Amino acid sequence: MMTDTLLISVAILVLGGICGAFLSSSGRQGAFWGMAVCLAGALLSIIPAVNILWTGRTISYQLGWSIPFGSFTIAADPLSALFIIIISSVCAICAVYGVGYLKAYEGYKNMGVAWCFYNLLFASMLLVVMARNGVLFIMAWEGMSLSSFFLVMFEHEKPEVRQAGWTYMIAAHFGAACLMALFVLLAGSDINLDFNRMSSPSSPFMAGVLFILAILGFGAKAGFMPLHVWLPEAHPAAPSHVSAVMSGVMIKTGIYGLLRIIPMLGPPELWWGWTLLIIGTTSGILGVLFALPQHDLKRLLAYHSIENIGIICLGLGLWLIGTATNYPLIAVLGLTGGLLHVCNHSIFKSLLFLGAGVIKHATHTLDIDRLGGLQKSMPKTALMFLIGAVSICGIPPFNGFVSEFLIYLGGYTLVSNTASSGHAIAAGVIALISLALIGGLAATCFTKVFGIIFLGAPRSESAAQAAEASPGMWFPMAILAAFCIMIGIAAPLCIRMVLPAVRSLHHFPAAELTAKVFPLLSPISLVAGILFCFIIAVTLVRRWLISRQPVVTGPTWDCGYIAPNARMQYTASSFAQPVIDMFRYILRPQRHFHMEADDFPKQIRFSTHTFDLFRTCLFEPLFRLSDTAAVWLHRLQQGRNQLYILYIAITVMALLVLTVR
Amino acid sequence: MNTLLHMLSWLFAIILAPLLSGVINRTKALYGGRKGQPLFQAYYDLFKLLNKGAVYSQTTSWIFRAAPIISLSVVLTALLLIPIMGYRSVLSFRGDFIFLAYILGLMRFVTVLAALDTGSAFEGMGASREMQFSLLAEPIFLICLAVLAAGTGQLDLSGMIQSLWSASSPQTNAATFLLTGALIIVLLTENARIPVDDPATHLELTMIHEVMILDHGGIDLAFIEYASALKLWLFSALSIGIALPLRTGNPYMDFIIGIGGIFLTAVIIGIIESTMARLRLLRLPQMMIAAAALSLTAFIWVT
Amino acid sequence: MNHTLWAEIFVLGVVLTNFRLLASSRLLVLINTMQIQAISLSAIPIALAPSALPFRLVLLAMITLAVKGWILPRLLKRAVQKTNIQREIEPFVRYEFSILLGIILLGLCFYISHRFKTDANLTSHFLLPSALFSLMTGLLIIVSRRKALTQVIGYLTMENGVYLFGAALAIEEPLLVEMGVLLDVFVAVFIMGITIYQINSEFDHIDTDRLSELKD
Amino acid sequence: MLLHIVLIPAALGLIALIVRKRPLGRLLLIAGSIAHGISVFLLALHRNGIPFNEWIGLDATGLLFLSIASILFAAVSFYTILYLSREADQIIQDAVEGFSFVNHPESIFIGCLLLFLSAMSLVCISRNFGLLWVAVEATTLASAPLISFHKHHRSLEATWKYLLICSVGIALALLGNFFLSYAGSGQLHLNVEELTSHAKLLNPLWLKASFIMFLVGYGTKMGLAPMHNWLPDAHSEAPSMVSTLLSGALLNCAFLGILRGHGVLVAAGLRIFSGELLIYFGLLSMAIAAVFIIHQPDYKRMLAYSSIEHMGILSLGIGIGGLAGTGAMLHATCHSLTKGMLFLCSGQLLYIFKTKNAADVQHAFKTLPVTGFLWFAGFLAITGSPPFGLFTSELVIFKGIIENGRWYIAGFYLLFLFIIFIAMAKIVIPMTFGQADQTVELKAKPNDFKEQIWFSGPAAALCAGVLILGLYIPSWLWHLMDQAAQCAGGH
Repeated sequence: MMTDTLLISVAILVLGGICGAFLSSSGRQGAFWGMAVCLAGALLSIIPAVNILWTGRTISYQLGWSIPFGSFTIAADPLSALFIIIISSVCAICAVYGVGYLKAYEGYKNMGVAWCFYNLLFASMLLVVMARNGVLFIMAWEGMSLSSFFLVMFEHEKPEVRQAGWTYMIAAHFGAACLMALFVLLAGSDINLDFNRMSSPSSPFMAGVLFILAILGFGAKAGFMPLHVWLPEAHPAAPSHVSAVMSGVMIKTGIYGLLRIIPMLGPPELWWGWTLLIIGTTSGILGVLFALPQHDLKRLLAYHSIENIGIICLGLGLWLIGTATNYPLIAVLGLTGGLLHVCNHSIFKSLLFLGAGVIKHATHTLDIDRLGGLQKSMPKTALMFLIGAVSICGIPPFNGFVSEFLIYLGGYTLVSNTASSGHAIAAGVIALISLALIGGLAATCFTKVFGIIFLGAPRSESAAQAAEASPGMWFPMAILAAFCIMIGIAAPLCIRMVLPAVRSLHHFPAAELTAKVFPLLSPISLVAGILFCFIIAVTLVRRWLISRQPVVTGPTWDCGYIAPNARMQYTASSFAQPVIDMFRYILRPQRHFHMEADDFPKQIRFSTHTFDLFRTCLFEPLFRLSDTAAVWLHRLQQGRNQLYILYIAITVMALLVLTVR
Repeated sequence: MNTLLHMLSWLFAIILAPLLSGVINRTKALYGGRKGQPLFQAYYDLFKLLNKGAVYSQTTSWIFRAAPIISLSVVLTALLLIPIMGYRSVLSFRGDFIFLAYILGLMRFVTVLAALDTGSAFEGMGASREMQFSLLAEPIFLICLAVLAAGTGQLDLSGMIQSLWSASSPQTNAATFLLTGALIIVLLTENARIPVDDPATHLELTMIHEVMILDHGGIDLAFIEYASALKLWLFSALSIGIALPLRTGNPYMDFIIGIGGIFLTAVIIGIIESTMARLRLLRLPQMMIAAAALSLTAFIWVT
Repeated sequence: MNHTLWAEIFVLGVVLTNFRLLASSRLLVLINTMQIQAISLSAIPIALAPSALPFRLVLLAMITLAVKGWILPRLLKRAVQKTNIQREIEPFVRYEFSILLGIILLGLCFYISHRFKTDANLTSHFLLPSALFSLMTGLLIIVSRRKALTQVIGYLTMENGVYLFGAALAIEEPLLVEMGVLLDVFVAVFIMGITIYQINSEFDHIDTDRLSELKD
Repeated sequence: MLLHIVLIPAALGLIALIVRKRPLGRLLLIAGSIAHGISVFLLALHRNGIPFNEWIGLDATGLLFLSIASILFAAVSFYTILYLSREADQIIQDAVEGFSFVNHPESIFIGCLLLFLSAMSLVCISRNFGLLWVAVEATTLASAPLISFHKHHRSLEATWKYLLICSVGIALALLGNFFLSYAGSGQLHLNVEELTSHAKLLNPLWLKASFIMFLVGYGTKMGLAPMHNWLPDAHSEAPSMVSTLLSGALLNCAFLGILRGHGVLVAAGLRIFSGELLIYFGLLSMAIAAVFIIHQPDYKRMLAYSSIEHMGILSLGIGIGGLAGTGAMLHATCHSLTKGMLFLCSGQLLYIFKTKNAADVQHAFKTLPVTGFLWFAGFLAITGSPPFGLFTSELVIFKGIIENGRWYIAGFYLLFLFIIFIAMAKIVIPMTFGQADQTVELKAKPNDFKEQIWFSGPAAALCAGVLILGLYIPSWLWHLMDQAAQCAGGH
């Protein structure tokens, strides 16, 4: 019964979406129809997924489909069920939010088409997670890329949005090409690309090649460091509820792909763990480093997605190292930490993107240095954004800390275990240092973001008149924030959801698994509880004391300046300048300074800008080089007939002389 | 009765923490040939502040009022995890030092937000410097604990410190000396003592920690002062637990020696403050890197 | 024995006419040389055939003579008058140099055909190289001349080269295919002629060198 | 019975040449395409009933290419009727340089179209190499006047190049015929069955020489790499429906010539020789196409170069053989349909935007919703994105290459496909998306939009065909393609 509901939900989404596109191009019905279809699909897929997770069963469904090598086989085991839950819940919440958000575009944008692609994206993500055949997987994968491409190109009047769409299209296609190669090589001589019929590769060299292909293919979608170039451009271009879905959930399908393929490659080697670890470190640290100097809020959040993918990769790296050096506890800790971070990240990242959407909706700008003092005009959104910001930095009472804690523990057990070899300990230390650095940098970045946007005095006119978001927009954010707190506090309960997925991936005796991992998290919720009690106690003491004293409000103490105005506040770039200066060799910040002055300086313009290192030093020169080479070669086609016939004559002569022996 | 005994270390911290700053100021005064302020001056200040009203700036929001509360309660919870020498802490579980590091992160996060809330240039400057140096201090602190974990094989703070000097291998002992150097630098950074930040300066442009609490007054200032005193107690308890090689079998004896050790660290901080001047801001990252190098060599030494 | 002697003379005739084509610049001269080549070409199958001349072979020779010897040159002459272009002004490769190139090509043809180690059939000893040679001259003319008409003549020489090779096997080749080949060549030249008229009326020159606007 | 498909269109074509009245000419065209379609359908139904004689016979490859040609011709004839009624004998303003010109008389155009169809059908059913040569030469001659339908200097130049280069190429193919008969030392008729049965006796040296001639000769006609130079000019200057037929059907027929030669060589055991040549020419064509599509200002030339690329993929597939051969057959079908759709859309874009320069075309989604959508769908299909048939065929070919064990070829294959995807995306995306408010003052008359939907009818049908092939390939079709690959020497 379960599989039919899953199938029905995918069918509803696809059909509903498509006919939505044709039915209603006008604003109101298009939006509501789209949301209704999305909610129905989400509901129908969450119920069976929860059931699968609870019972730990795997259900599969086979349908004849006469495509060479293809067969419509889908199955949902606990791992897919976990991802289905994440995808459905985030998509449903963002759909509710999207109705309010897209109201501003009703005039000149076709709502029906936008919602159609939104539902197609949702359906193809579900299909990717359930597909058990190579061809079906790639079809769903490209379907996902295409529908999200059209969503990214929502405001395609702006040239930079078109550029972002082009870059995104290339990265998606590169990923699909690597996946095609991966599945064909994995299938070997077998005529059918079904996952269950794929045997693990013969030689370790072949397994290594397949592993690299998997990293490239899934990494292009997940945003591993060198292949991440599209992410900071595509996400800001998309409407906020779409970038929330893309950032929160779509890049996780890359992680899901890795988790699905790696067990099929046979026993992992140590260098696999190392590769994932190094990718995790570079993506993590460089991701958050490049996030610091950004001026656009959504670009900053996109870079943070790369950082969190880096953290997940650290977890997976520890999982592979654990299995390679057959130390099951580290493997389980790494894997559980990684999977839990997948869930946590999709919650708080979509919360932050929805927050960014509200800010854009209210102030029509996302440039951090133009905002300020939004706390007073948008208290509810500010609170939600604060919860998201605190949990993304992995600070204890919230959900970010729980998964990072598990990965930390994995690292520390690896380090403190006397039996592990020098290799493993070095890996453990690298994981720990990078996690610590990422934590510190993320805290710096998000204090800057929250402090500059929501606190202090408003820096521009539009920031001053910002209005609170409509309930339709901040209520979904409230749900996500509640999730953040709930997972943070009741960590052991939420672990029960992730453990069946871990067990399906890593055949670890169930009893021992819960026995080992469960007690690790219960003290955390205990201490968090104690923290809350202390906070309540201290607030009571304070209220009691302050009730008897006079409370006066006055201007901020500014060492006696006469008229401090909003522009004298610290801006985002000045707040992050010391840290950027420390890492200037990586970030290469560029400063533009212009002063008009005759006797006294009349007007000064100063701005800093950092380009993406990989984009400017790796991809742009590569593309420029190939362009100039191609244009130079165009001279071959000069237009003169005689030359063309000369080519033919030379080919004939050469072939006759060379090949006929 | 047993839990009451366990709460002892926590109660002692609550009561004696402000005394530490008295001891530090007294040592600095003796060094300077001055009589110095009374030992219990901190207590008088706290008492005075608790009875004063509060002045809030218009630009601030509820965060400005919540920050002192949260930072005080954070430190109170953190103290539950700190063992004093051999005497086990109230609470100990695998990975409690990670929780400790990150809960201090929460305190820093909230204080910085309160600083930015006031909307003044000085507080913003303090906040950005605070984040810059804590960015480096945190990893060093975690590496030091990695060294302890590798050396003792334990994963909870009390277990580590208890079994540190008792029957551990010689390399860990040698590594511990390197560790104490790194930890002292972390202590000085986290608690904004002299080489990193001068608590007694009046020039807002040079302060780091003090400028963040510039706009707090009355009860909030009391809470913050008390929280920083507790934090100083926390770090000195940790560093003395690691540095002092004495381990008598009896936990109570260890407890008394620990308290003495904490006051000894206060004296040492006083000596450092009187003998050194503030380092230039650009020099600080180099000092941090030196501390990182110390802890990494300790790590390599242990494994 | 005298068959092969006659055949050799005619093949030699074809090779010489090729050189003549390479050397001359005047279009009318080129067309006359084409006629001579066509005559010698159609005579070869008769010379090569065994004593009993099958009727089919004679008919084939007569039709080839008619098409290549008379109709095509007349078409080309009409085209020359219509476009009143007499001479090929300074082609890419000057005439003396083209002859030198022709000789090198001849040497190359002998080298290739030697490599082919054909069976004892004597005729192919000198037939294959001359066929290849006229093919290459045709290509050389097309590549090195400017005027469209000269290029058509180059194409015809190539066609003759291929035909010459076919002549050695003319006996076995079914008549229908030969007719098809001749018909196609005729129609090809016919349409090329029409296109040249149009180019001439459009551009009032038929310099293919200036016909190079379409390029990348 | 088999000759009907050649004689009927030829006869109608000749009548169309003579008849002057316009509606009658168009009627003939429609009748010709319907008759051809029905006869091909009947042939396909009871294919094994038809005897193979010395001259003509219908094998799987022939049937496949014949059906593609007839489908494309049906779409093109429908489009031509609308096209001719729209441009009936007015003075048309040239898109690129703005001078005005008049088209050739309609009757010649329709007559040549039908003759072109009959020549292609003859190619598909001919079993004799000589007859095959005559048919291919006939296709060239029939298509030359079609290219110069617009009487202006650029199309004349394109026709001249097309005629000269193809005739030179085909002359070499004739030489190949003679080499082939010489290989059988004169006794064997150039019939495919006879040659394949006696293949072992043929002299291998001459056989190799003949294959080289076939490869270069028919390769010129097919647009393989070093001999491709005429293709971009001819396809970009010809009216869009003619370039549809050229790209979709004619290149396949030329490919048939090489396949017949390859079949004989495989029977003679020289499989490695001809396979290697086909592979390297295929890769070279993909490389050249990739280089020339980067920074290609003209979108019609871009489509022409993409045809070169896909011909390269076909020859690579057949060269590898086995599974890749079947993939190549599927690829030929899907490519013809997609390329037909793209050229018809480009014709529509040219008419409305009055420019060939891709940079000037903006926001096709808004100005031409249906054509813009089809244009983008065509771009996705031609670059091998999944929902469309070309992805499945490229996957099958890729699997064939991997099974053949040639890793570096698979590497290059994917690399070129990827480069072409990037280059095409850089051209197509700004065309379809773009500035909505910048009012593109449409030079076309306003009432054109009513008609415009009809113009994209054939393109939409072809697009639906490729989409269906992408999602569902009926088993009999897959079996037909397998047989086609087999008798083309694929195995």
